[in-house]
Amino acid sequence: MYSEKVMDHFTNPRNVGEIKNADGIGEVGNPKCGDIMKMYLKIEDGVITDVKFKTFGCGAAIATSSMATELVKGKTIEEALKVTNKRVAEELGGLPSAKLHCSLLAEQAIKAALLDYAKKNNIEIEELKDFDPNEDPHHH
Amino acid sequence: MATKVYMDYAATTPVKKEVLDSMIPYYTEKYGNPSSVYSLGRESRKTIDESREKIANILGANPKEIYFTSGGSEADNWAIKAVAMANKDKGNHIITSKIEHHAVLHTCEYLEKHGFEVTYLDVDEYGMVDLEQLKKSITDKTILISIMFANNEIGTIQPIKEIGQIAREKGVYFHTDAVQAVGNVKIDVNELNIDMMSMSAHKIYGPKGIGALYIKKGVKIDPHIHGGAQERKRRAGTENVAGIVGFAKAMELAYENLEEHISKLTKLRDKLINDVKNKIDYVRLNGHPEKRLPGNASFCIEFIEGEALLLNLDMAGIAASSGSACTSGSLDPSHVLMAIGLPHEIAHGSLRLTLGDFTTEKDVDYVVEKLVEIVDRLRQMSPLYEKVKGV
Amino acid sequence: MATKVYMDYAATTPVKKEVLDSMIPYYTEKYGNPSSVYSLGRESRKTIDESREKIANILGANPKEIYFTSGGSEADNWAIKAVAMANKDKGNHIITSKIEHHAVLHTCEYLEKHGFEVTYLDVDEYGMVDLEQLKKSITDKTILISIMFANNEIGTIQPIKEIGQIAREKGVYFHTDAVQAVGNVKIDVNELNIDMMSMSAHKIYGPKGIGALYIKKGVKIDPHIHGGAQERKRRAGTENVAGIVGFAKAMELAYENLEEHISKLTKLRDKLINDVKNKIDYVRLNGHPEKRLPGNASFCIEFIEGEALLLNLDMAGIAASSGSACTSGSLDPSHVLMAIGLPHEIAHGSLRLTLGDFTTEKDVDYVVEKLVEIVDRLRQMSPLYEKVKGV
Ligand SMILES: Cc1ncc(COP(=O)(O)O)c(C=O)c1O
Ligand SMILES: Cc1ncc(COP(=O)(O)O)c(C=O)c1O
Ligand code: FES
Ligand code: FES
Repeated sequence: MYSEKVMDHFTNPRNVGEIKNADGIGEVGNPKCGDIMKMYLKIEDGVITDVKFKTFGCGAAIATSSMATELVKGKTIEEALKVTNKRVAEELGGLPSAKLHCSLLAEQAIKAALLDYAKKNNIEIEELKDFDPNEDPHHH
Repeated sequence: MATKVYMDYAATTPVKKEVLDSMIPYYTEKYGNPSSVYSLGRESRKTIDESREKIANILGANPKEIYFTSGGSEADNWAIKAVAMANKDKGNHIITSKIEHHAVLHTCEYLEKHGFEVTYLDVDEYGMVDLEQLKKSITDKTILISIMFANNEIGTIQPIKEIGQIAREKGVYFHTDAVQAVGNVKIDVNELNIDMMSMSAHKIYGPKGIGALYIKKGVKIDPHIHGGAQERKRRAGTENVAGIVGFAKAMELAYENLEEHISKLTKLRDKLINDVKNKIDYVRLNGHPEKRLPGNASFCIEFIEGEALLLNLDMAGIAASSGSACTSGSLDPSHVLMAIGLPHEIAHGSLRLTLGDFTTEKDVDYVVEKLVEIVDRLRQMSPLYEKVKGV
Repeated sequence: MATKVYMDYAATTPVKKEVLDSMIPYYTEKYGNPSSVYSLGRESRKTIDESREKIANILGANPKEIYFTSGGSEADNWAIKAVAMANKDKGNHIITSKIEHHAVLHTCEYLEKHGFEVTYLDVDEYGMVDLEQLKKSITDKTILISIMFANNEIGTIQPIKEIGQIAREKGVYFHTDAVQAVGNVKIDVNELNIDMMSMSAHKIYGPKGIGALYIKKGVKIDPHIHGGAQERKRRAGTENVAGIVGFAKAMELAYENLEEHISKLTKLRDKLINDVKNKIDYVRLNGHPEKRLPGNASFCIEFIEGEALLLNLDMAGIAASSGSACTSGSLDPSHVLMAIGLPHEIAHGSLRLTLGDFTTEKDVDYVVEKLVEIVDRLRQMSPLYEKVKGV
């Protein structure tokens, strides 16, 4: 069902946990649909220096969270915003079609964390102008 | 990883050696078509008759009331659709419950699209139907009540005799999906007031692809498959002779040692339930505490998600299920767990462990050990658990 | 008497050793439910996918177009009833032929009781449908044409490609019952313009109780069995994994050696036909002289009655049939023989000898020898023969 890469990230998820005094925290998802993802970011000079996550979700949700954290770590905010769910799924060697929506959660969590960072620091991030972290990604 | 401990007997069972041995000759030397007049054919016919008789005897039925099908789903579809079609001049109302197998539910939904009305009875927190609600739901137009004998997810056993009694008093047919009950409960169709009953061999150490529908003499029902004269002209198609033989053998084995089977499974199951409850917090048992299938242990393990749990168990060589196997592909939480009133996020963390004749105490210990580890790890990464624990 | 010579391969076949060997593991160690997510289940799913692919490749179909059923009768019922139900807004007219298997005919009769109109096409003396009559029968209301690929009694092979062409031109679905053709004829569903096709494993050295319906992508058809998500939600029920594996293996074996199989059977069959014709008078061959199944030899032997003939053959250890196996219990002369214009008394003396992969020349010689004796004996006591011979 899942690719080897997905199973690898599911079995040994990278960057699990939380960051005390994180610069940005994003929580997305909806317990009603079964999944919640929480993303913690440490940001210095516009660069994501550390990232951690926690996920209540299926195998795909865990694997995509793990992969997403790897993809944004060490990247600038602009670069991190380009990490789409499609990109995450591709990096994992694909997901079963019924599980594609799970990867959206990771993208949303990163955006939510960045939005939180922007709010705390009074910056405007153009790409996140219309972003609503409370929207349920399953209902897109 | 290769399966080390199989704990999904409710999904399917391995075929017992005696069962397979009984089947083989009907593939090789005794291959005659039962409808043929020569000796090779007559032998097959005789074997089918004997198998039918064995099964009928076990259930207190007449052999003429047992009709072989390709399994439980076909039996459910046949019973419901064909009683509906044959009795539509009498009425168009069917009563069932919210926790039926999809083979019943989706068939009812199909009939709703074709002019029938269906009442889906609620169940209480243990998965029990309410007999008063059932009585009140019966109208002049009610032609059929279909309530499952025992639930495949949570194991709850319904008050079948009482339901049958109510149906009989009101002159309404009563069908029960006994796919999970057969082989785990003593069943006498007459004592229990059953008019129709679905069965499937692969849940009782028989082969997949064979089952039966018991149809009480006199029940007005359309044929299911038109064609040859097989199954008293009600279910055409060259008979799956080997499958029928295997089904009968499996029934025989199941009912020869029923008491022993029940007491062994109950003991192992109770140990499993107790160990899980003692070693893992925020766990609840689904289904009725006593009126449940001997091999069924269904849990909700809070703050973790079912699929992630199953995958981890699989990696530890444990075959288990979350909800019913047929819906594992689906993202929706189980309709059964929703019906017993669990909120979505809790229903998502369901785990069904079902024990069978090859389960050992060591298996139970291994599963509990691994489950504790896995639940701990998954909860460490669960943002929900974090909140509860106030970490 | 024990069967010495089996000459009823059209009724059913023994399961070949390679086929049975391929099935056994799916009863014992590989018993997982294909809908389960753990490795044991995924393995079963993979096996089903591979089997589906094998069968699809042989037929030039897409694997997604192959749906497993419990056999040929179910496939026929599904195709006809479910296309009728799904397309009744478009029309209520179905065209079939007078020589179809009962699984088609009785299904059509059932639909006639529920508001559908059915045209039963005539056939000529060889059992061939008339393409002109077919064309003329198509109306605005026609939704389905169901014509069998090859006849089970007389072996006649229809002009399938041409029928499919006519159906396609008129925008009507074309279903063919290919239960007898599969394994005996090269079939490419696209080349032959087939929209739906019924198959059964037990006619090609596979197990009883498994078959398939090919449904071309885009065909509007209702699901057949409601329930779990098996067979792309169109045919619910835990899959008969061992049966599916055996079916695929049987298909593989059949199509690996198709040419050889055909030439061997044709040679033996022609020898049988010639010997019978040379040694017995008042015998006619039923069916088309060339366009017939390689293993089919169907005769009418005048002045004797079918059942008496079969019983005598059985006592000589010969398994043969009179008309189709499914109707052996019936007293009416075969509808197929009536349709090709034989009078009652002649249709009554029909004998179907069907040859298969285990038939030898010695078998043919033995059957001819015994047949000559038995026919002679029965005719000695026939008042009809007496008159003709003027004895
Ligand atoms: C032409 C034809 N159609 C359908 C069937 C029915 O197939 P099954 O016995 O697998 O239901 C048969 C044989 O019995 C047949 O010969
Ligand atoms: C309660 C119940 N009904 C019906 C079925 C369907 O039976 P089968 O898989 O034989 O079609 C099952 C199992 O899958 C079941 O557990
Ligand atoms: S995250 Fe919702 S099902 Fe995977
Ligand atoms: S005399 Fe027996 S069938 Fe007519």
